[in-house]
Amino acid sequence: MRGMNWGMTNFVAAGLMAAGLSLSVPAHAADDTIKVGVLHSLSGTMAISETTLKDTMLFLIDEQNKKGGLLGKKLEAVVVDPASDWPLFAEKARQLIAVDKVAAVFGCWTSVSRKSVLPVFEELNSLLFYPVQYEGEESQRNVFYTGAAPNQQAIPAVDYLMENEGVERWVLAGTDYVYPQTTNKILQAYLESKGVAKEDILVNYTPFGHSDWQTIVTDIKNFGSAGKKTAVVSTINGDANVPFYKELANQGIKAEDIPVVAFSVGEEELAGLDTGPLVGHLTAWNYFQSIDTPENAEFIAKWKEYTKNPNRVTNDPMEAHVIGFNMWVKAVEKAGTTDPDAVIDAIIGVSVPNLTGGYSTMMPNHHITKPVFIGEIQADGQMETVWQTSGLVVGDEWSDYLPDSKDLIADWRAPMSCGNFNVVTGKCGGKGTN
Amino acid sequence: MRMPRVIVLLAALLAAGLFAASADEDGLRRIIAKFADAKDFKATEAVARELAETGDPAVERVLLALADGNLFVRKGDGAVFVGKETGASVTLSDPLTGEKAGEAAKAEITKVKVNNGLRRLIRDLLGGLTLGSADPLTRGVAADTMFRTPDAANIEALDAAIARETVASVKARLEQARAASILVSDGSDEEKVVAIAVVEARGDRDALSLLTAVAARTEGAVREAAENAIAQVNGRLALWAAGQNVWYGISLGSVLLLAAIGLAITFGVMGVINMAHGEMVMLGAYTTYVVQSIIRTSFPGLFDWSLAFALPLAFLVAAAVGLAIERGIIRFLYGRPLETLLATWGVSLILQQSVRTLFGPTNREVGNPSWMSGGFDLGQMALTWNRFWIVLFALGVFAVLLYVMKRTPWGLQMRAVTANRRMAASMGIRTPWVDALTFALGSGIAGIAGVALSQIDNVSPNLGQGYIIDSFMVVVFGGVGNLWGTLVGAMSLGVLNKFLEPYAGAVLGKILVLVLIILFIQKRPRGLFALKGRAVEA
Amino acid sequence: MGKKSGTILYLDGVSVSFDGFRAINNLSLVLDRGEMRAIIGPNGAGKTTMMDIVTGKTRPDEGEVFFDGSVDLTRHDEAEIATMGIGRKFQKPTVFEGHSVEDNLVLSLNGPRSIFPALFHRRSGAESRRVDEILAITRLEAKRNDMAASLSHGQKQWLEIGMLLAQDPKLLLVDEPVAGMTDAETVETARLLKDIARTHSVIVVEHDMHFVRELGVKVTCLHEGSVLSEGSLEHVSGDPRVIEVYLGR
Amino acid sequence: MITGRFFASGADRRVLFTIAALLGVAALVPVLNLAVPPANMFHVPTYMVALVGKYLCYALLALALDLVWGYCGILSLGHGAFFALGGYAMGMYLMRQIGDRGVYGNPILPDFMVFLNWKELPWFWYGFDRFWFAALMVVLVPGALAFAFGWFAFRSRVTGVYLSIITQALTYALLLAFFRNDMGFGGNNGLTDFKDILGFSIQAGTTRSALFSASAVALAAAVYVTWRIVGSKFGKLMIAVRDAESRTRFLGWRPENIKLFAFTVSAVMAGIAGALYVPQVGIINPGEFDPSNSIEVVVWTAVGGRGTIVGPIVGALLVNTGKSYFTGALPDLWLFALGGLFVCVTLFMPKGVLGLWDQLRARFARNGGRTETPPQDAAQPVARSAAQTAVESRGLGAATPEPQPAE
Repeated sequence: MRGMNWGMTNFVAAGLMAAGLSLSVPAHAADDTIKVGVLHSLSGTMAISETTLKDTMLFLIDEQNKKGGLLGKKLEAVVVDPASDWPLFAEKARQLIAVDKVAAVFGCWTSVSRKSVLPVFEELNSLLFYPVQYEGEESQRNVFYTGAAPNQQAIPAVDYLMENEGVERWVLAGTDYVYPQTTNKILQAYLESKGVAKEDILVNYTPFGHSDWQTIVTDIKNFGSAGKKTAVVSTINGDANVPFYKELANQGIKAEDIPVVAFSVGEEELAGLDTGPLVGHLTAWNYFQSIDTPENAEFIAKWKEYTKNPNRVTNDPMEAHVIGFNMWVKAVEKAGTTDPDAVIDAIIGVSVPNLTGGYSTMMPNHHITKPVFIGEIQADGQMETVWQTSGLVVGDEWSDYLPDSKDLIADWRAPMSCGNFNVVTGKCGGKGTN
Repeated sequence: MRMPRVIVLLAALLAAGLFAASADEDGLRRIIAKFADAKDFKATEAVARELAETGDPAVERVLLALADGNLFVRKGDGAVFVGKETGASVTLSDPLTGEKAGEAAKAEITKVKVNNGLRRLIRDLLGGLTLGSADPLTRGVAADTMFRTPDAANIEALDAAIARETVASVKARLEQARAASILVSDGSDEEKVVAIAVVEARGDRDALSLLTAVAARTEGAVREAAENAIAQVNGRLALWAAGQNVWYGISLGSVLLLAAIGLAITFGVMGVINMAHGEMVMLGAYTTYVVQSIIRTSFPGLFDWSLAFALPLAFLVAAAVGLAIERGIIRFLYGRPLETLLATWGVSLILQQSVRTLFGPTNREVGNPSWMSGGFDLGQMALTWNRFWIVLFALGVFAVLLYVMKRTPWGLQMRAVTANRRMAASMGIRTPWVDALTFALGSGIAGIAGVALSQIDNVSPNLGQGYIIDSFMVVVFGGVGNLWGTLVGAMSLGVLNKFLEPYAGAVLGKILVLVLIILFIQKRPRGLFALKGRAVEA
Repeated sequence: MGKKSGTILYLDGVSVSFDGFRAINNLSLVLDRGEMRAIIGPNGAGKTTMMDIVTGKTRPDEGEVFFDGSVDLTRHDEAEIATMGIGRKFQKPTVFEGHSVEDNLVLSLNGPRSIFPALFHRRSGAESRRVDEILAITRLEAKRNDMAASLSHGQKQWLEIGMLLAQDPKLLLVDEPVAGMTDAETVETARLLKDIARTHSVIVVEHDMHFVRELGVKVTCLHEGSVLSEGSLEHVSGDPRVIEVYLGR
Repeated sequence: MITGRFFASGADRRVLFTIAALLGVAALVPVLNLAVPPANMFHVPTYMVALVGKYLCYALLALALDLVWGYCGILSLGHGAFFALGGYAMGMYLMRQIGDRGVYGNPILPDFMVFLNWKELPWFWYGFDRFWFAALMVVLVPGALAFAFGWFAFRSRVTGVYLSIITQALTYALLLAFFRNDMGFGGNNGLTDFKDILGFSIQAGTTRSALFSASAVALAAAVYVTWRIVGSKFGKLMIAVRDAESRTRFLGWRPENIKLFAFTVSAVMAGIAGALYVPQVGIINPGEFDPSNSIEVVVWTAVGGRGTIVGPIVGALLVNTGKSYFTGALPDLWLFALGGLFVCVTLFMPKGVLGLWDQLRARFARNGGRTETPPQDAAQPVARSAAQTAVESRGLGAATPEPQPAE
């Protein structure tokens, strides 16, 4: 009888203990390496985009170790799979920082995954390098945003269409989540400030993975036949793009008639698409694989060699990781330690070469400077740059076109050290507009 | 830029017919050489215009090459060539004569950049040239281009073309283009009112956009006529739009039908909840990908036939996997539908991850054969070929399946086993094999659905998940165990969805459909076409 | 109304069809209070459908169904009809296999049928006595704590009859109570049913002619959804039509 | 009463033991986490507290599902919806608690509303600034939805697979709805960036420990409530409905009411689990409505052993521990492992880990010459493993399982 009870105790306890043991094993690893966390989904819906970034990180760490590592120590990647499950991102982030004691984490793709890990990085005071273009409206002490803010992607693209294509009528089509919603809000305000009438803007949202685009493409076609030059600004997310472009092509909408400029379609996405009918449609990024610079050529060659796949493409978030990783390395070397506080102080102002022939600098708002490129999709799935900003654009975390954020700035340098400083009231904490 | 360029070009065309060689080749070469110095699109555009203004038909080669991004400048000497990329090098040819001019490495030359604005300009510039083409189709297209970009200067050329035209339909389009040109000219009001009637008769979106522009800029009788015409056109377009919506609904319904029809067999006939059904669809899509990859590398000429090869293979692959699942797992779980559900869900995870491991997590490229690309107009309705074929294909699959079930010995056995297993067994039917083959059939059908869906959707490991819930809804809504129910269910859900979409938006429309299904199931717990019976429930 | 008084069950002109198939066709049947009736008929004659109609599972397309002379059964559902006092035993013995024999009976006992009393139920002495009584009647005392799933086929049949008794109905509908029983069990069951019939009205559907003979009650033969013949067993079995469709061949 | 039943049967003893263990953990873990220095081997790191606290919420959800599935035969593939609704109710409270500490400093509107230019708080956000109201909603919203849904579904006698599928449709519809930014629940990002709960910082170690203890106590309470429900006459009725619904109906019971009650109670439990989960993971978003999440819950329950009280808890802890481990150690294999688990459990362990455990114990006891029988939980559904069935069918020619077309 008593044995029975003990059996159960052991059983329940074993379950709990197994968790503890299995998860704390890596903590006892040797101390002569610097650990770098890689937090990208390798399964689930986001694996499609994030797996490449995991490979990029492994590649970069490998390269750095070939150069002799960092601070005399080798770098060691700790890869976990948050499986496209947002609360699991938080759990894994906690594990990387608290158990594996990583010096910095490179990861996340979707806004929600970033939002999910933010409190963890804040609480445990670690570093996150976030490589994807996002909606802005955020600046956090422990996060470095190496992807584009809306002003580094969306606004230049709209400018290009207005100036070079004479577009007067706009369809803002997006997947219904925060990035498109915010970007479209910003664009709407921006377009209206440029004198575009309200009735010349059509906003449309679709669910994730939307595959039946017949109605919407027809709507776009009808909207576009009002006698004014029309363009589509697409913030349609990943998977839904393929059927969208197929429907566009089949309904005979050519880039010459209604060009589509997309912010979420890169080389990686186009690799899964018959690009023939897409030629001439536009994308706006801060990097294209086709950009002809020696740095880029070298990077692509090494990358193809590392992945042992001559067809492997590169894309913008990969470049963001390259920049972010190099910045972190430089900042650690500058600070002489991997201590997060020291790195946070040291990294501001750090400038590293990007792959497009210039330098990117970490600004006090934890966003970086980037050039903006508008590319036309080519038949081989590459982009051909048709326009680029003359200089570098500083990432603007608080959009100037949203009423509640136009007065805010972020500056993480010593005296201010604030992510939402209101220049009107002169206070940190965003107060003032309401 | 309101030059009567069409006339010039037409004249040039005639001239080209009289004199074999161009009069001023050197002049053209001088202009072409300017492409080398064009630093931005504006400069390139100016050169293109200058070329077109010469009216020399020989410029067509250069302009087409420019539009297609095939115009190159040699870095060494600034010479301009038409190039064709072959691997790492580019085969160069003379921009005017087309004579071979050797090869160059990609590093040695730069492409003359082109953007949409330029392509559009070149299309317009060349539009005039083709008005005199021998091919009536090309003439029609030219007329439509001129309709969309009306120019008073075109009227004379159009008059001449109308006088020459022998094909009635092309003639009508030319007349519409002429009317459009009149509307932007400074002709008399009477003339314009007549022109408005011509444009109104055309009745499409282009006509509407033209009329809207006219109404905005004119006054008095013309404006009144234009406004009336707009109302007329709008009324007709609204009718067409309703028809278009029905078509979209049917098209969506046929996709649902394809996804659900295999399930109608495994779930409806056998009572097996196959949560891995979506993955069978996915396997079919990946089979298409593999077939196309092989064809692309080994037999590029057969690409248009790729789907014909993929169909039987997809059926076999999915059926084989289905057979393995039935023999390996499901047969132990008969009579325990809820546990089958769990086990097959597990199978679906394994299949997804296997595909992810084998093919990578990213989308795979599956191309449309030429006969599935593009579209055609039916009145004011735009139908796309891929949707059109998929509708036919879905109905075809349905018909074949119906035939198999109702008319073949195998179908008879299947139905016998469903109706009374023991009796069937004692009649000598090998019921376990009928079960296994029925399941394989359902899976195989899902596989060929995958071939069709690969034409409109992503081919990724997540493909199947997107369809599984919808398929279950269709089968349950239509009534389990009834193929006709599945057909009606799929079509009505498709049409319903498409009619809700314009009002509620895509997301809310889908939610409403789901809620309606939930409510419908309350009303008819066994679906639309449920069989009534006295069978005592357990 | 007069015709109905004194009857426990009154069916008049009842028809029902499924997908065009007329399972019950203008069926009329009257059962007096305290009467036991045996119903025979070939497969598909409509016996089970008739029970479905009486217990509220199936709504008739037309016709009258009255219980106890005044209650229109077509207006009530299964649970209401059961609480009014009609108990039903299924053709295939249906007991709660996951429960002990005793619990099966406890759940069947007459009493409040709503949620909260069940949630806070404590078994009373009277209930325990009644359970003991029924266990004795159905000869399942020894199996009291066994899982119903472990009972033999015959025992399940008896348990189900016991559950009917626990319900204390006025009318029992018993569908093929001796299917799958040994001869000895059949005799016992007949005795049990005759016992029950002393205080209850009973309808028994059965194929086993020996058993029907054993019961020794009025017999109704159904065919194609209507009454073919009615009377004593001798009368019915002598009816040439019955011989042709059912007994003969 | 409890002492009287203490030695009644193995299953009951197991339940009481679980309650005691949970209460013990609730008391002990905060001490080991906060009072014991990190260097000490008995120290429980905060990381573990957060992780296990999350598992306990999952366990509560699994227990809720077991109440309807294991005991009442309703396989809900939408229990994640109730969990998420409870979570959202709590999330809305936590959102309102941020007050003017949001990035825009707006004292009323949550950040996501500010940057999407919402001008005023939607009506359904009123009241969530008070804890009691939020707590009430945690219970009321899932409960009311379950009641309304069950009222229609059970009354219309939607059963078995059909019910499972419409529960799936329910959670799918909610998923799509909550994804919509226009709904006012933060769209895809959901609710996040929480600061305080009841005035305590949500990131503080003490708050974490308190939440952990609250989860353990809530689970213990749920185990007790479930145990009492299952042990009552009503519990027997649930099992009766599960095994032979029409028999119950012909005895005069109303299976729809029995199911409705169980379903509603279960939804409330799931809602509470969600409410405890949200402050511990720091985010609630529509992903929780994903039908595959709900199916995963079913797997936890099946793995542990459905129709038992302790089973789903064990299952939830085991599977999630495995998930945490595999997604770290062998990311590529995780889905294979999970998928394989589904298949193996349904084929070879229809009674779950707990059933297997009992079997092994019984065998061990026999070998050791003892006669102790394993505790038979009367509530276990009559299910047989494929292996057993195969043996039977070969040996005795008994009925092999066969397909039954869904009617």
